[in-house]
Amino acid sequence: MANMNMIQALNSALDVMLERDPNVLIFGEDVGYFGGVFRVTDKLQEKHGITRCFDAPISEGGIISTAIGMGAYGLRPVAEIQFADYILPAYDQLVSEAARLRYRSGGEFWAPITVRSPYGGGIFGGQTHSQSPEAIFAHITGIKTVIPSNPYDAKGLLISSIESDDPIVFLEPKRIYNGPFDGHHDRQIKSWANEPSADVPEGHYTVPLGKAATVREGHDVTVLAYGAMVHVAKAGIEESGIDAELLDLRSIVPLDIDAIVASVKKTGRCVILHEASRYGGFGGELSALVQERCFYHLKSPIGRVAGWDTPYPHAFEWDYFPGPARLAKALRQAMQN
Amino acid sequence: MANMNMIQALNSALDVMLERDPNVLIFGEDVGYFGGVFRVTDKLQEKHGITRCFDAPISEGGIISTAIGMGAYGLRPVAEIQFADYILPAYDQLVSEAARLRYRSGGEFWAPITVRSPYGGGIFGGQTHSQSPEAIFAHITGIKTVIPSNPYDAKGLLISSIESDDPIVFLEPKRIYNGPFDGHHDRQIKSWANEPSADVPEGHYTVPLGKAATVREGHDVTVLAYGAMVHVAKAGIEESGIDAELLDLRSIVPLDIDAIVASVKKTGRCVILHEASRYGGFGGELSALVQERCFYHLKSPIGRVAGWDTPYPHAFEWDYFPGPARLAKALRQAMQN
Amino acid sequence: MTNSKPLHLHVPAPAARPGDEPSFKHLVVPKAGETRRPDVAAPEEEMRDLPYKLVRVLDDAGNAVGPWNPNLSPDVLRQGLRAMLLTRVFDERLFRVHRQGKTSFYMKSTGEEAIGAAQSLALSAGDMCFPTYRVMSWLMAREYPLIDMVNQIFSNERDPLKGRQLPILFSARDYGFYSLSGNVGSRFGHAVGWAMASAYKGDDKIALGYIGEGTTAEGDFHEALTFASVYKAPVILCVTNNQWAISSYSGIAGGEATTFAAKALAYGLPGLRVDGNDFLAVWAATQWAAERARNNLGATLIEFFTYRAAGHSTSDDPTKYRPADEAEHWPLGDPLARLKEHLISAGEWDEDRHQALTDELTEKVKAAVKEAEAVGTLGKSKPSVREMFEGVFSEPDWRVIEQRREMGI
Amino acid sequence: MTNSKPLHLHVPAPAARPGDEPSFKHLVVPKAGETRRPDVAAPEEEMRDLPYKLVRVLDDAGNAVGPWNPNLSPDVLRQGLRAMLLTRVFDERLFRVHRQGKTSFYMKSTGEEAIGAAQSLALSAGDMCFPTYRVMSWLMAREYPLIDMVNQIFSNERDPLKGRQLPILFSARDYGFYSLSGNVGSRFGHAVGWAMASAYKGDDKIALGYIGEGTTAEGDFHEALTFASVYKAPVILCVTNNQWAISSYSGIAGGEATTFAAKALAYGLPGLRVDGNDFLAVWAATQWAAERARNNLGATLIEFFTYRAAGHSTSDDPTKYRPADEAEHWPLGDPLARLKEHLISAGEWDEDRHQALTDELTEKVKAAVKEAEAVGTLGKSKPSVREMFEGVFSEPDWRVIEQRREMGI
Ligand SMILES: Cc1ncc(C[n+]2csc(CCOP(=O)(O)OP(=O)(O)O)c2C)c(N)n1
Ligand SMILES: Cc1ncc(C[n+]2csc(CCOP(=O)(O)OP(=O)(O)O)c2C)c(N)n1
Ligand SMILES: [Mg+2]
Ligand SMILES: [Mg+2]
Repeated sequence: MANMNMIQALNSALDVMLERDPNVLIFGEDVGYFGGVFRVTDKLQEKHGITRCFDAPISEGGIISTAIGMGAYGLRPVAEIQFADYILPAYDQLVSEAARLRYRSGGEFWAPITVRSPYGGGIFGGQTHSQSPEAIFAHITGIKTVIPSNPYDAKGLLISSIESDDPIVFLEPKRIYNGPFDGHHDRQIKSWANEPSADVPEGHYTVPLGKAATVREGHDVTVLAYGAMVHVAKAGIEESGIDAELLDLRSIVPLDIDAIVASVKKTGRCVILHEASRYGGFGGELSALVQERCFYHLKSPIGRVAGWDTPYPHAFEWDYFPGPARLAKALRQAMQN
Repeated sequence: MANMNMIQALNSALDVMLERDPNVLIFGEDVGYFGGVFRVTDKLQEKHGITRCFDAPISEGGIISTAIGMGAYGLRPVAEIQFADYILPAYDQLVSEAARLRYRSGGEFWAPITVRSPYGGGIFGGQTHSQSPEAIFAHITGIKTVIPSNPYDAKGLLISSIESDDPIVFLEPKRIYNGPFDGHHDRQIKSWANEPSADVPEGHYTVPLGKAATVREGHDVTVLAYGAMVHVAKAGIEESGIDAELLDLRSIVPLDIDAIVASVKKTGRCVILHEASRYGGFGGELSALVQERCFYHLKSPIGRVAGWDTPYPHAFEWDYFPGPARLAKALRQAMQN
Repeated sequence: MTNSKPLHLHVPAPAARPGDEPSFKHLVVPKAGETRRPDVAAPEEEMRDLPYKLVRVLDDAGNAVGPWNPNLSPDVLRQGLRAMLLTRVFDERLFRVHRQGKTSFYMKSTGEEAIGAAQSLALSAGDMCFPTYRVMSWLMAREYPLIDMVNQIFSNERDPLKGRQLPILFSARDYGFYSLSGNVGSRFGHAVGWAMASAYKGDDKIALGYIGEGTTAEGDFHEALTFASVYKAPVILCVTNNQWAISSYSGIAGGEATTFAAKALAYGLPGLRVDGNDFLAVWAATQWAAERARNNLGATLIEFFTYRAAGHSTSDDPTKYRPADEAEHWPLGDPLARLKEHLISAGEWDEDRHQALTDELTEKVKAAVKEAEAVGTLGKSKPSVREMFEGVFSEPDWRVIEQRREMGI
Repeated sequence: MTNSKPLHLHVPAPAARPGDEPSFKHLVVPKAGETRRPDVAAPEEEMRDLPYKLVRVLDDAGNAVGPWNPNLSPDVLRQGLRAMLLTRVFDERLFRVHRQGKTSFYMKSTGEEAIGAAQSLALSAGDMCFPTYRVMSWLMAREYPLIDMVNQIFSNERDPLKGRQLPILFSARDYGFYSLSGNVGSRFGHAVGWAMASAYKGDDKIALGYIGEGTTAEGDFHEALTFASVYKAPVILCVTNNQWAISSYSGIAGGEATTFAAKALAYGLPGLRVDGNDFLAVWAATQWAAERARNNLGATLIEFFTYRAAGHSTSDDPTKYRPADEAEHWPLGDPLARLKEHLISAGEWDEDRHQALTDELTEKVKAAVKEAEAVGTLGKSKPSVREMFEGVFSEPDWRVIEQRREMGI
């Protein structure tokens, strides 16, 4: 057991898997000698050799395409896309190829690839270093989308992802790499050091895909969140003074529908929180599912708190970011009705 | 006024715009001499000259990228993507560039481009000639998504799209190019000839973006649909015997939220119908919006009828396709509760 | 500098359209045997002339000449001939079967049969090709069961792809044939990744990727070549330049400006331009490139210069966009006729044996179609609808389980 | 053929890493004046040697020599020097300003200032460049107001881009400078489309696109060049090969196998390889390519061979991945020093005037920073939050109207 921040936990997951499985290899822009712009692959090339962890051309489509070919051969490549905003040039490869290979080939070929990518805002990265693209993957049949919210889960989910025989988009909320940021950008920065979830086993372990975590039990309203928003939700719930139950979804495909339904049936209220802009975001799907399955238990409208329907704006980061105050307001609204 | 099928109506819109505005030009794969694989650009090269309507390399990214540059110069290019399944290689250009150019440049540059593309199933096209990708555009701030359901609208909406200063994805439901297919694949094929909406003015007219059409008035439940599904909805409603109100959304961005809310408040029930697979589809957003705005008017859960959460399967086209029987069942369900 | 002259936009157009005389006058066709064959280990800078030449072995009289002559045994040549002929016969029959409404779609590879056939035979069983829809002769050469092909084309109960895929978009792992899809181009880079994986593992398998000349315009093409070059992947990347991409001629893909083999120069790779209608030239070029790959010398780009003699697919009528008799004017002839002539002139074949083979293969195809028809044609038979819900992931999740239940199956 | 030898995966690595001696021994640097200058209308096949040469005008003694000498007037040279110096001074200052926490991000173009400066001056006012973040000297040469730059960098109330964009991702339409974005590569094809539009209209404007050598691996690069070639677009496409892409050296982008100029050959376009640290060579190559474009002869690809002397951005420390003193060993020197030396040796400049100019520009930059600081630095001042909701579409729709209301603004 060691105390790890999220970067260290992810690095440890990769290290463990490189050690255990010769079919695991890592590539992506700047991941080799340099160890990645966020240091997630730090020292892995040095330790495991240049063919196990190496730099790729600036070509996201090429990276995913190459990874799929490797996966079809029998490897388990882990590809890094430097920022999730830059996954888009590889979208066709992910959707038309990775997601569909097993199905269309009648099971002859498949692509057990893991595509890691830092995503989300809160670092003054401007429009193209801040976006949250999970909705455009959640809609795609054949791809799983995993989003950890703390070091322990990050390592366990990443190992599960690498070991999975399905293609996985693994989105890392970059704002919480170094600490559990709760949306209060004007307060002292917290580190992971004192969080229980920063106690991470050094060896191999897994956190299963498709199982939500109940971060906080409560009676009055269910909050659904994932990634950095789990911490924002905690703060928002606290500030609202409302006894909310908080679920960390951990993966949005597969989704832990049973946990969601059980919680909303218990509380009778639901608020969904995500960073991505609202319209057409994954919150719509969650809202629809909850409504379909819990209609007769609902005491008030399901709320959605999300980024505004604008591109991610540099100077207005904190106006755009769905922080705790916005969640608290939605919780109060949910309780009023 | 002439009797036109949807292909002729679209062709007429392009013809009218080429005639009226020297800044309009058309390009795409096989659209030039050949007139397009679905004949939508038939004779336009011959009539208007090779630089007004020409073939492009097989490079969807290049097509959209080129169109954006032309748009920034001041032209109004209309690009055809041969099948909507093949828009994906251009997804980054549409999202990161076309959709964001005006915003990020503080209004200095913008991309008044129209991207036409046949979409949807029902023609035994298999996985990659059948998909409905509207949800991955609806989520993108800065792009409009327009989907006509009949010849009159097709022409009027396409002219509005070309004249718009915003980038537009214009999805053409290919199954109804030649007739108003209602999902009964085992019945005699209908042509547009006898439909009122096939009476199309030969000259210039517009149908505004963002205005839904009430296809059928009703009291008991609201059905939301677009594209080919409007006709399936008509059939499904008829077969259910339920007095449903049917809205043809015509564009999903901008969305006619007022019409939707007014109708659901009136009927107290809602069923959403689309061809795309359900999970993460645009139906989720519609369901969430309706629920948020009409919660206290809802008498039963909002239903969603959609493609299954599988890739589009060749042999199982009619098992996959959300036909009238599936809608009728959902309507009855909505009424039971 | 003043900007004064008005600019104008250039849009390439082919030499002939319907109603015009077919014209291939602009083509320079070098003599067979003329192009030199460098050592596989020669440095790239000594091979920069090759993309502008044409590797040809069979001369106009049907003789195999020059440094690229692979000196194949008559048995191997007959094997190739058989694969090509089988492809042609199969195409003819299945095209008609489509006309009869028994399936939704079909595509022929008429005029291009030498490519897949020679490469399939020239490479090893463990190697993998990443096909386009126009190299079915690869499968024919490796004796993939015809019945499986026809069942797939009918999407019937015995379809090996379980009804999920458009006709002819085969997958045949054991035959070194990677899963096809409707999207053109998007598997070209998989060939490179697969080859890199073999190198990474220290294995000895190499990969071969195909792409149409029209599709070289996709970003996928460039990305695949970039990775192949950077990591010296043991892969052979082939452009089948059949002059047409549905209705647009090769000039719309850049063929007006240079050869497709010249694209190799962008990546510091050797680029061969090869007569694709010459079974022996295809073989020799493949062998040369394979030797490079197997010796850790990296990737090779090959342009196969050929002609799509039939329509693009069952969905188009080629006489609408090119002269109806253009195919007959193609200066490099028919690959099947040329190989046949070569074998005959070598005394290893004759018209009678050819007729007998044609009859045999026609019967084989007929029998396969009949057998598949007995199972059922499109819409008359299909795999269990359960198959629609299987294979989305390695294990089904609650969504497909629920939805299957909703359908009552 | 038997598959016997084990394969192995090749991963390129640079000649030197931190702790190693910097090494540029592998570089062949031809003498200034050595490379021939073909007629702009020469057929492409006669220019296929150019991508492997290096266009250089300034020799080691600072003299302008050879056929590419553009024979510029001293006034123009001083204008160029000024733009380059201003860029350098601005970079130094704003980099420090970032260290002080006054903005979120900054990027320098140290060592590459000749490129944007010469091209900006060589082209016409109506032409448009499609920049990368490393050609700010284009704006400096056209005297874009420094205050607007700093306000943008601070995202303050007067930011011309209304707070929406990351620092230095400028847009300056009136200065022939297209909107930048964080994504690399995705505007390269816009240059081609813009140029095609000019040709379509019969106008006389041409476009210039920039891309980093690392970014040439993107599909966008290939697609842009394909369209430029097919439609003979009046565009100049430039690869700034500064040897590094964040931490990865040019070999990871294909530079181990060939030159970036050689990528032109794939498209049948002329490819020039040019000393990017030589103001005169940059100018001459640009002029040559512009003449081609203006005469409907089509596109040109130019590789500017240069060196990124500073870190990639404020987010990285280059000594972590390359020798700390590598820049000092760059064999093509510093572009600013070389132009200065040329002017001095021509008797058109001296150290005193240089010092005076440096002082003047330093003051100008200081003043602009001060003025912008008075408006406010990042987080201390910003445009009205309404601006967040504007400009998503040409007209706001109900969503942003409602959301603005929800925020109470
Ligand atoms: C990504 C994508 N874009 C467009 C199409 C439509 N399409 C199918 S085949 C084809 C032409 C391909 O031409 P070429 O690459 O020359 O191959 P050929 O058919 O000549 O063998 C086109 C445009 C497609 N299938 N996929
Ligand atoms: C599409 C995309 N992928 C990755 C990145 C991250 N990134 C920013 S700059 C850069 C390196 C670019 O190198 P190069 O093209 O050589 O340009 P240079 O910085 O050297 O001028 C990378 C990988 C990005 N901004 N956009
Ligand atoms: Mg072709
Ligand atoms: Mg660089």
